[in-house]
Amino acid sequence: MLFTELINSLITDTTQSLPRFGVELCLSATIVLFLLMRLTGLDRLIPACLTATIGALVATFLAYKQFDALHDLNAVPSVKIFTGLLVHDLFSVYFRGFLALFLLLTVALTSLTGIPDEDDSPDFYSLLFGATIGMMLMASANNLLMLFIGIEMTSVPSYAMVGFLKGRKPSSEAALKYVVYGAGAAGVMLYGISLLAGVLGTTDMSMLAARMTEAAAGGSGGLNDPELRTASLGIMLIMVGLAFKLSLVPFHFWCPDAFEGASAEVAGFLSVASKAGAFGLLVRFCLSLSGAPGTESLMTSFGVGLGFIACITTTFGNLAAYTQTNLKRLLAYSTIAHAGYMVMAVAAMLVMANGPQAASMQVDINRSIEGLLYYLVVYLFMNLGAFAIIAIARNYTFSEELDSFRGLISQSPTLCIGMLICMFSLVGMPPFGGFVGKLFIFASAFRAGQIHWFMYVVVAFGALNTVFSLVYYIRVLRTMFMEARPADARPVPVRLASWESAFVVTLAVFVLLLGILPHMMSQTANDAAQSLAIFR
Amino acid sequence: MMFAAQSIAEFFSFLGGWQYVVAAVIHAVLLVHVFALSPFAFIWLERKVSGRIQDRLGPTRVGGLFGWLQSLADGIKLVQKEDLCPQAADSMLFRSAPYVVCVASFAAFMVLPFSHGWVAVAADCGLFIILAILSLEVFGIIMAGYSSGSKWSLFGGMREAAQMVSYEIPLAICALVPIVAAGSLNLGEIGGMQRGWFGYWFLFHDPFTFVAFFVYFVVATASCKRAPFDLAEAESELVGGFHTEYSGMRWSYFFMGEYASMFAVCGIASILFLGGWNTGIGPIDDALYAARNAGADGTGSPALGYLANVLGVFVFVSKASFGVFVQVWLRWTLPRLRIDQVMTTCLKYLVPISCFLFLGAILWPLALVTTLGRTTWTSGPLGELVAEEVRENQVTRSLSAADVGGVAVRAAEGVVEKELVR
Amino acid sequence: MAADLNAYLLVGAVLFVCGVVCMATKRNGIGVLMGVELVLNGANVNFVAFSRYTDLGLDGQVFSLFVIVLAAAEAAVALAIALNFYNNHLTIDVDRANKLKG
Amino acid sequence: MSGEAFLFTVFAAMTCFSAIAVVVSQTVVRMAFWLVISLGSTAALFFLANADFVGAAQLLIYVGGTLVLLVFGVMLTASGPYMKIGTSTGETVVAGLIGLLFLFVVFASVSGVNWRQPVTASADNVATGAVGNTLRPLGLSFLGARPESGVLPGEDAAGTGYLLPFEIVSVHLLVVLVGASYLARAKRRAVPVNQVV
Repeated sequence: MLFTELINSLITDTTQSLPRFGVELCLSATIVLFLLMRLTGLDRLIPACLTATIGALVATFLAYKQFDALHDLNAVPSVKIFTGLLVHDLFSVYFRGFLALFLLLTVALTSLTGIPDEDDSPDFYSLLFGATIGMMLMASANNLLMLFIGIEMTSVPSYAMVGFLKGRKPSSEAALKYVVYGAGAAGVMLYGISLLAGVLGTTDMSMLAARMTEAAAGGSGGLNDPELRTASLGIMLIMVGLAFKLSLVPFHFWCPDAFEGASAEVAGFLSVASKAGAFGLLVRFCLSLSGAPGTESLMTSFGVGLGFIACITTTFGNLAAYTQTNLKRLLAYSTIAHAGYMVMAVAAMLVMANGPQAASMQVDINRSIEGLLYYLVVYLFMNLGAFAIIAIARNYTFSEELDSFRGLISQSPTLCIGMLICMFSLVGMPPFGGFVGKLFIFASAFRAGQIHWFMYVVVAFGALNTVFSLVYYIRVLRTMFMEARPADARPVPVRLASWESAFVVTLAVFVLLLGILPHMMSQTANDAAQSLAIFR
Repeated sequence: MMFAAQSIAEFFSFLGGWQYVVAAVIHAVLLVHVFALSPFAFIWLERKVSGRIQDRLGPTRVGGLFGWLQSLADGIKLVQKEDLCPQAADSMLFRSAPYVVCVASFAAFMVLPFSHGWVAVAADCGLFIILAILSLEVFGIIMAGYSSGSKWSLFGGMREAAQMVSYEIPLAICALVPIVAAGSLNLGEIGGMQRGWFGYWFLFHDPFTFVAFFVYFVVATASCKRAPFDLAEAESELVGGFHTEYSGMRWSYFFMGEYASMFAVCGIASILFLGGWNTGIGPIDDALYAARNAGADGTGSPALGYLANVLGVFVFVSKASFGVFVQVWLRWTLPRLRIDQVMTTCLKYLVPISCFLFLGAILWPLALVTTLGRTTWTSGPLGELVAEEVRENQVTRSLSAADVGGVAVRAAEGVVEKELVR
Repeated sequence: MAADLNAYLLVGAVLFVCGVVCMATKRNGIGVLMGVELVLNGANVNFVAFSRYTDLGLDGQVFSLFVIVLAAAEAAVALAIALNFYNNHLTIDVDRANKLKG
Repeated sequence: MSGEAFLFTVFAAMTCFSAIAVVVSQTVVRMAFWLVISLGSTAALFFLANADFVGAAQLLIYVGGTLVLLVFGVMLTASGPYMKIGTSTGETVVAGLIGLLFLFVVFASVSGVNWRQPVTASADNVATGAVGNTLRPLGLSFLGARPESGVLPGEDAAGTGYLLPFEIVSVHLLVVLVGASYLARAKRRAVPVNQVV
């Protein structure tokens, strides 16, 4: 190929890719804007939270436009951009929109509670935006390099955000633990990537399945085959890294510490967004490996293993949450449990996609991804709601212990009702969004039970855990509603007509809506899941 | 395989498999001599120059009127001294630190060409490697400072590390300014491009390289921890800095390392900006070039080509030595800066200036293309090279884009390094 | 081939294992970070070796370059956090980080 | 034994030996010293594997940058001279045994693999034909162009260009710089004197 041709094709590719990368570009531009504004002294006139809000709004709008464009019937549903490094399909746009919306909500929350004070807010928002770009890359990665870069771009700013309250001992301790474990997990994961890429001779994720087949050819197809054995070693090490990001047992230990040490806003961001990005990546990674002839039994056992880990994680998270007295810590364990529920969907997907009738079960595979995507959206609203209420109350009581919430109903009923809705949704009570999400996931896991019996066990564990979890969520609600407010407790006067209440009410309304009218979101989630099938 | 000593190895090709070993031994012997002797010469130079600047005579006794043998006498004295290791020191690190410094400075000569093809390793990213190796020196100094178990040493080591690491950034960026013009990181190629009248030297290639040379020289002085940037060993405040506790030969290793890296950075400067081994007089250079080529391809006498290269070495060493002389001159003329002033100079002035120069150097060919229709304002070897590329590939300077890759990686690293100082 | 792929991979595996052991046993926060550097380096050795001996080609070298840059960024943040921890606790012993429990 | 194999053995032994020394050392500065040796000889291995640019980058960024940063960290957090935070012997032995086991597993599976010979010429002699000269192809791939690709079956003719990661990493470095400098600098507001340590 002539050099000029090469350059021309490069220019074409880049100009076609850039508009599809608009959301990330917008976020990057906002980061640069923070720096420039500080350089020119403009940040004294325009507060950073305003810039951040505008940046996040524009990003959300751009994501919405992409969404619209892809829903157009004539549009190409799924293209690779940047010479195959990323995939632009409804799935990645779904995550982009999700993350941009979440970013907007987090910025709104932080400007309400004022946790990064005026001086530090440009730094804080730079970190927040940078981490969000990383998550978006994770959800649209089509190359092992982008997978690693996405993980790093998400984690490294997160470490700094956890330690953002740098004068406080718990915060610095949490950050140290998080960074030490996180860096270790990233290193282990990278070693796994090197093994996998070396055995399969490619870093392109859409070629992994084909290369797996080639590697399996001529062997027994199991772990006796050295190629497959090395590849599965690599996959397992990569899974360790992802499991760390998802805080699955036994890689969960950082999560409660990091959440307790970080401010509630940061904890809320980490619990939802970084999990969402990691789930996007997990789905893409698992799908890129499944369906390769000759490796079905291997991948099915990976799916079953994932299901097993999901059971352990959910049970552990729920049991450990019982004894917690710190609300953030309690919610951290609840986050662990919820990650377990969501992994059940991925396990079901993996089992079904590698089953004997994978082709005829395409609808069910899509349903399982749909369940995951739906649950993520619900989880956004309910978990952010819970963390937001903690953050708002903390600004009055200076404490995040459960005791400081005693009898809160007498002083700020809005917060309490909001907490009630979020908690019931977290349990999975019928009229709320959490119920629908769990239903989707359990249904698809049940369907996967036809392929492998273990998935029935997974469903049973999921159902049992839902009952378990009721107890500690109810305990929080009982403290807030039933007990009397101690006389010496600091008052929490949050009126109904205040920005704080408006924020909480908005989130609660969405949780309710998602429970009552599931088809609004589930159709979109299903479309996103369908678009995944194209590059397989 | 990169450990191929091109010219000497080929010369000994009749030895069969052992040619590389012989070549390596010859290189090692040559290099050791150069390194052992050049500090002696430079130390003598330093004493004489400082004497003249302070209106003294400098050494006059040992070895005749000019004190030729003063350095040798000093060397014998140092060898005789007792090799001390303080009780509070971490002895393993304390003892090995001077070697780290020495090895780092001397290993840089592995890729520094002294004349056309006279280089131990003709690496394609030679400049990058040489900068990388020079950056290792700082580690020995930190080790020396920390392991001495003395607060003066620790202070000196810390200052030194902060200074060297931050001055590496403008050093690398300035070194990249002529690289943008040359489109190659291969030091041998870069030297060859500047053949002909001295107007073809990269110093005069465009205004940005002209300024970059002076910035480079200042930064190089600082990164060799020479006055006025010698905070690490500021005698008035830190006794002797990181080498307070050292004596005898180990102490002198630090100085051999320092003089070697002074010579190395000046050598880089002369290759990048001052035409390397080219004399700067058109007809002579062309004649030498022809002689070298004829010697190499067998059409002419190999001895003549060899002589041409010897002359090249002479020119190169003179240019580099002049650079060293200027550094000595500066040391005895300018007052020492304060540590915060040193850092401010680097981060607030030199880094932005060098970034600006770099940007300008990238835009310069573009500006020339739009106004003059060609990418260099002179012809000469570089101009011909570019024109040839354009004819063959229909590409305008696109190949130098490859080097922009290296630039940006380096720049990215620079960003990280800046944190050290904050 | 003079030094074949398996020899490189063995070096990579040794670096990796040393790094993991270092991370597991060191109680000094910065010591743990050094273990991480070893692990990353083990992966890098693998990438470069694969880039020479297998179809991975140039991709392996590109990968290792990015790893080097990302590791530098990670180390910068990790050290800033370690310094912050030290300023608050006056120690860098990871086992003293025991305020957060439950 | 050829020269290359000899050099490989020397540097590989140095790398492994100093990596083990990192684990065994008790003081942090010695660990850092051994780490420098280990990473430096790894750079030499990179040169031997015809990856000159990666080797030089390793020296410059890793050894000359990251490790210096680590040593700075060691110095700034040392509460006394040659601070030792020892590990218990039992812990080290157990970890070492598990490590050995893992090493065995990795190596047993890796050494059994029948590595496919590359279909294309490996990275050494793409584009320019010179050995160890991956500078141009690397630079071009960072721009997004891959002149040497498209030879393997099923591979995109355009090849995977790395323009996007190259640019996005700079955003990442910017963010990280902001974060690290925030954490490392003193709070801008006045702090009561007795709380300053």
